[in-house]
Amino acid sequence: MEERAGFQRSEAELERLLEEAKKVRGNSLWKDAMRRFRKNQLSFLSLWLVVLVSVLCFLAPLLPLAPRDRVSMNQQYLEPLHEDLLDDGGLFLRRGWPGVFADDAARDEAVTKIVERSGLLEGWMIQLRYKMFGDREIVPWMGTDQLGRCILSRVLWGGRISLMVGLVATLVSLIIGVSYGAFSGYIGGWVDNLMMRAVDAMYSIPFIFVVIFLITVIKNNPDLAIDRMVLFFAVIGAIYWLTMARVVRGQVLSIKQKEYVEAARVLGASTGRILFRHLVPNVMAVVLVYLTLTIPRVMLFEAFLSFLGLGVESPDVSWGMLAADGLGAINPLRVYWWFVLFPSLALGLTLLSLNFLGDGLRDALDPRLKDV
Amino acid sequence: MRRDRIRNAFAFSLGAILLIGAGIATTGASIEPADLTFHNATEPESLDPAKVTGVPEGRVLRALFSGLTVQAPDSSESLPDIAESWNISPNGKVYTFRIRKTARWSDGSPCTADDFVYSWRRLFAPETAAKYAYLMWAVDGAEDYTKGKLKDAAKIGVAAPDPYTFVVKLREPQSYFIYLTAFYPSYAVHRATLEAHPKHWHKPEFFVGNGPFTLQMRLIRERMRFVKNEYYWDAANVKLETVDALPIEDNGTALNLYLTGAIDWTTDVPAHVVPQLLQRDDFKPTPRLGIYFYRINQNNKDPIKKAFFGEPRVRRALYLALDRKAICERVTRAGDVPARHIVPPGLDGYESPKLPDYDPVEAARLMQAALSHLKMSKAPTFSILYNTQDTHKLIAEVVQSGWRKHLGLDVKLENMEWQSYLKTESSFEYDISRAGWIGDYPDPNTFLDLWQTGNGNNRTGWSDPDFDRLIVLASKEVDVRKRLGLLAKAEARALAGQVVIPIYFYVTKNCVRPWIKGWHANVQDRHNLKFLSIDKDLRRRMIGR
Amino acid sequence: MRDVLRFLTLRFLWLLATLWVVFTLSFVLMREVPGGPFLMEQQVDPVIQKQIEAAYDLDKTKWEQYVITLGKTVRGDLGPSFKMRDYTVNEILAEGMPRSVALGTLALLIALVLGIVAGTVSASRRGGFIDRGLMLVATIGIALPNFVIASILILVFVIQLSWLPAAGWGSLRFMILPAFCLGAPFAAYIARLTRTGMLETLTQDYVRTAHAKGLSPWRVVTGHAMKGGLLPVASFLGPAVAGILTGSLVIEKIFAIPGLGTYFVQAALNRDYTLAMGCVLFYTLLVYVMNLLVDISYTILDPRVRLD
Amino acid sequence: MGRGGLTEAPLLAVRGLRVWFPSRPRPIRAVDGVSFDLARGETLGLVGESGCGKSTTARALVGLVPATDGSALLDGKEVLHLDEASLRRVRRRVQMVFQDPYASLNPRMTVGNIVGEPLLIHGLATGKELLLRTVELMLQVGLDPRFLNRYPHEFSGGQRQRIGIARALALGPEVLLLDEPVSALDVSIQAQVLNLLAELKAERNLAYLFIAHDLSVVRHLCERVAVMYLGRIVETGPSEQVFSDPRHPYTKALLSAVPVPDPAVEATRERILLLGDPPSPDRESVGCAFAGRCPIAIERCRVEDPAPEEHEGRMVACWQP
Repeated sequence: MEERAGFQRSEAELERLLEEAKKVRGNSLWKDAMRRFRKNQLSFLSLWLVVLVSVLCFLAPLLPLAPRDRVSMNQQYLEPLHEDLLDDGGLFLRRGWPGVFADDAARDEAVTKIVERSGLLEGWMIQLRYKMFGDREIVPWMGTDQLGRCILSRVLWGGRISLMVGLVATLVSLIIGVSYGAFSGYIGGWVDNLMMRAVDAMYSIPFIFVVIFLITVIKNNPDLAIDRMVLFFAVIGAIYWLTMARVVRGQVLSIKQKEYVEAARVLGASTGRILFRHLVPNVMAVVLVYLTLTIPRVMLFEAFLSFLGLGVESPDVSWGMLAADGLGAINPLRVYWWFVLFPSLALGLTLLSLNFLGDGLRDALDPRLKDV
Repeated sequence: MRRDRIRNAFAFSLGAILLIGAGIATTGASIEPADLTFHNATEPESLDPAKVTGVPEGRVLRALFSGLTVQAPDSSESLPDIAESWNISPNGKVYTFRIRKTARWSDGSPCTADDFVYSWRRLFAPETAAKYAYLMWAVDGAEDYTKGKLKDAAKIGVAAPDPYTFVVKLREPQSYFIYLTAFYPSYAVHRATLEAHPKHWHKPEFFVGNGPFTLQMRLIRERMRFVKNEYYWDAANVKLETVDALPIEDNGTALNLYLTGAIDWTTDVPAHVVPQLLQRDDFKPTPRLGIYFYRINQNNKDPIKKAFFGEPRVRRALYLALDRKAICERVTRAGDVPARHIVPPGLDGYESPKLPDYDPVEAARLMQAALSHLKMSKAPTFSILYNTQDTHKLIAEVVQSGWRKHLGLDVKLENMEWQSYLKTESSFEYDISRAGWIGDYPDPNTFLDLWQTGNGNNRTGWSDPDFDRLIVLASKEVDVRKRLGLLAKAEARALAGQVVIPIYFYVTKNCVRPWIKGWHANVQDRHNLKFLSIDKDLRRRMIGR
Repeated sequence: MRDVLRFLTLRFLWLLATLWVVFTLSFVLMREVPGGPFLMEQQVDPVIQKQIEAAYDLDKTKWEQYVITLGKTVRGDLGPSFKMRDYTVNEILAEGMPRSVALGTLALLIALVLGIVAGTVSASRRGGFIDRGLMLVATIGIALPNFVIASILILVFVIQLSWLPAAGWGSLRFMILPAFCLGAPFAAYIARLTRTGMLETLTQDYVRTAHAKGLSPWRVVTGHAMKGGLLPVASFLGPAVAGILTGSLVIEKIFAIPGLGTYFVQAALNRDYTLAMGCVLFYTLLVYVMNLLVDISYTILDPRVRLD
Repeated sequence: MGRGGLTEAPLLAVRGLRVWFPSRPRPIRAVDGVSFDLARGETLGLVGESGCGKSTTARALVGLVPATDGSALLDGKEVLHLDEASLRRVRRRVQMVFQDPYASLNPRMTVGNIVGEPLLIHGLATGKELLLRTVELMLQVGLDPRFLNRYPHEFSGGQRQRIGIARALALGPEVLLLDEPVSALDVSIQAQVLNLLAELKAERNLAYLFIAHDLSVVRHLCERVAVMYLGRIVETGPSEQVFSDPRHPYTKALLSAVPVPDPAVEATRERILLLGDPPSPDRESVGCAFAGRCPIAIERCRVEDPAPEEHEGRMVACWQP
């Protein structure tokens, strides 16, 4: 700008002001929201519960748990706190991880094999665990299943998968859904109409075809070398983005008429910039709330796939798979309640917390916001 | 105001729709319970005996149709049914059946030898596309006719010189052929009805059969009701008036129904409850003509795995390190028999050679030897393929754990839904795959001929010319004892080559009410409703009905 | 009136386009999935296999099959089922539909009554124990897999108390448990929606005026707040009705119910192409009609919304 | 009297601008043949009832709504119907300030980001330079630059409008379209913002198109004024003349509705009450649009549309000015 006239200041002066400006922090809407959120005890508690569960599950390889897939034929169907279990060391630690071996060298070798089979981080955690706890492991005080495996260990390891499926699949759905919905809503007109009809059409395609199709097609293509879990995330994400796209589009439709979006257009901002700098941040509140509600749905969907037998594969476990496997254990003759109770409790509590968390976030982010 | 009226009208109509729906919901009146209600696993694929292959279909078809012969309820003996007697020519190639003069269809018309000629020709006709036609290909000309090489149906070896004589000519003797005349592919269908209603003849309003019962009601996936066929030649001895078959897919649901008294006979039970059920009088598992085993793919597309699984010592090591006893006692728990051979026990006059027992130490030694022979430092990682089912999964987990522990193998599990599983297995894209085989007829051949080179059911890539030769020799042998000897030799070859890993022989898992009389366990788990009756006194004493 | 007609015609054309797209996508997807309807564990002689496939046009090229199936579908003939070979898909859907409708209606009724009552009570006792308790139960309804809920209910009401039959189909008694299991998640959702909607309207001026006029709280809630408070429920009902009417595989399997829900999954698993296609098209139609009804009902419930 | 006038080559010349929105059965003619000139450094007031097409005119000029017909020449170059790239170049010269300071600022961006965004978009500054320029801009509109990292909701309405102005100034435009920039503000704040606008104009020789329905504000700030009715300009002229001696009956009616500060005058002055509703914007275009409500309408008004004609230094579209 050529004309500075009366406003003209020296560079030094401007820099000084800039330094001062750095000291003043604004209160973003997020900050305000966090303050309101903290006041909501139930939601705040839920948040901590979710964090606690996530951390526990994440640390499962580091905890002195029995191997999740170790079959012990002499400890089948033992109920929680069963005396056969307590004989081994009360409620606490017993020896014998990861199995019974002739000598320490054999044990070391077995541990090395387990580490080799595991992922990088997981393997490292298991090694660390071996260093810290040696061959000690927690007594399966949640009982054992039909193959004598420790349910406590399976529930914690299962949480890793369930939470990861929930989180990653939701993120996938988030990325696709938000981009698609925001674009469709912002462009409007026949493009929007067409894109939304496409979503309608995709809603009607049975997900089960998509799941089988993707699982088999990608699996039969060794070049892709995609892990079944990754595939799983992609599949579920690819299904759940539809609703996300709709929610985001609705929001975008309502805010794209706002003057700040017009202002950005007048400034010459590109479509991409308007989408991701102006529209998307302003729908994030709704998206975040929807997210906390989608994670539970995704986790339930994983449970449903497990019910169909299309879920995760041994030695991996998930809460949905544990609950589905335990289903037969509820029968009129003998109720192996612990098969179902603990995984369901873990799943239910986590989902419950996520729901309350979502409610709290909604109230905090925008008190006027309606249900999504 | 007008809007308000519309709104009210709208709310009203919504309410009305809901109420009408609820009305429909409540009108479905429950029907009188049948004399006997049983659990039949799934909706039959069809009521056309030429089209189906399944076990649930068999239970239904045995009620609606009658064969030339019928299997005795408590043995593998063939009893006369539509045929009152039969004789076999000395060379074993010509069967002559005397059709009963009293045999009738459920519409009252006589059932004659012509009906069988018509039905068998239909079975073999290419346009029928009968999956089980091949079972009867021993009939002269049948195979050529099905495959289109023979165009003239009259040249098939079936004939009706008079209405009460049905003659079958075989191209070579087949010792178990008489059993097939009690099996549903050989049943006769009612020509007039088929021709009058080609698409609807299996509906209750048109259905005509020659069995002890006829179809009164069929609601898809809900219920099939049979009522006694008054025209049945042996109607006097059919004791049940009505029978219901419920297609219940879930064993747990069926068990709940059985335990709450809604059904009288459940044909399978969930593994979890077997120990509790074993303490009851109404659950008596008995050996069954079937084997549970693992296939090993010797035609693997991966050259390393092909070499690995192609090595007999590897296959033997896998067999030896698999604790069959633990699986039977700890997983299936119903008294299934650990399998050390392929042909299930219980076939008259046949004794299978046996493989050595579970021996993890020897297994490890063999694996080491095999690996050094193959110059592999480490066994390849491979996976066990199984179709989605609790028991398959548990067994695979046990096997996985055992092989890992004793042989240090890195084994993955791969679970697929049924169709993908079949596709993967038949296109040799698996490493190890779980499988089961139920005998079609009570003869060792039904468990052995599938391992012949090129047989579509082989699916392992295993091939042994000696074995093939022995099977062919046996099929041509008329002398029963010699034939069984040849088959035993063949089985020994298959076992020596470790064609598969046998795991256990099935048992039947029926729960049957004590007041149902005439129900006998048998190796084929086939139970003809015609032999069943109700001890009403006992029932009254037990449940007051 | 012209507007309404134009609107309906346009929607109808969109419906046809959607159906066609769905048909094509499903067709391609189905044929690409490995396996086939007539693959069996016990391998059939290849000659017979070919004959069976020929009987169902499966020997033709995929393109030919597409044209044939599309032509038949347009004429309203969905073809014979590949797995229940005595029936056509039309017959199977026609027989399953009344059952699914009956069960679905009951489930919907349960969901609406439970949901609206719980939501209303909860909203009018905001923050109290009743509110929290009801919302907790509602959330649990959303948070547990339905097969877990179903098996618990069976254990209690069938095995322990012997009040209800374990499974099967027949009179109303058979429907209570499955309808409850089917409706429970929807009830929970409706309760939450009702609560939010009611809270929204309860704070609005006209409701306060009603209070001030001295109307009893009950009259205020039912007479005034309810109308506005139920709008979100109405929009949720569209997809919910479609979902509830088509049932659920899990519920149908556990309670041995011969409804439509099983076909949606089972037909796909069995590679019963025709039945699966019938399900897909039926579902598309249902979702579409439901959404249309919701749009129309919106204009009736809320004068500000216009058909567009 | 403004420096502008029709004799000099205008900075912005709008001719026959039409913005029609598709609708059934007839399109909505939001702007229907608007022509005016804007000279460098001049302020033109655009007044009229709400819904008469003032804002749409401005929005069409910056490409927020597509113009159906007409032309707008900036320094002789067309600014309507342009492709994205050319539009970007125009945007550096023509900027807009919006009516609602609460809605025109992105609530998720800091003030610094909002003000600096145009520079970033047009690649005029990055990094430190961007921040310095932002600080400078804030100073220029009288905002404390230390609040760079604050969010819009932490500011008052007047301050927010200053942010909006700073953003519009960032690109150094020659024309500012002010869409009722003070109507959402308290009266006490309005004056401050108007003063700021006046100062900026003087310093930068800006041309303003000042849209308002509040005539007193226009009288204050504008050299010339254009009165719009139903998508057309009915009278244009130097603001003193128009205000003291309106010629078009609609202008008269509009002015008579403005309260006069002097109670004596207020009590005695003549008021013209408009009868009836304005015709719907999708009317058939026959006759003068104002005819239906015009107290002096004659038969000709209903059949023939009056074209603007010069009357004593202004343009008036009336058969009997």
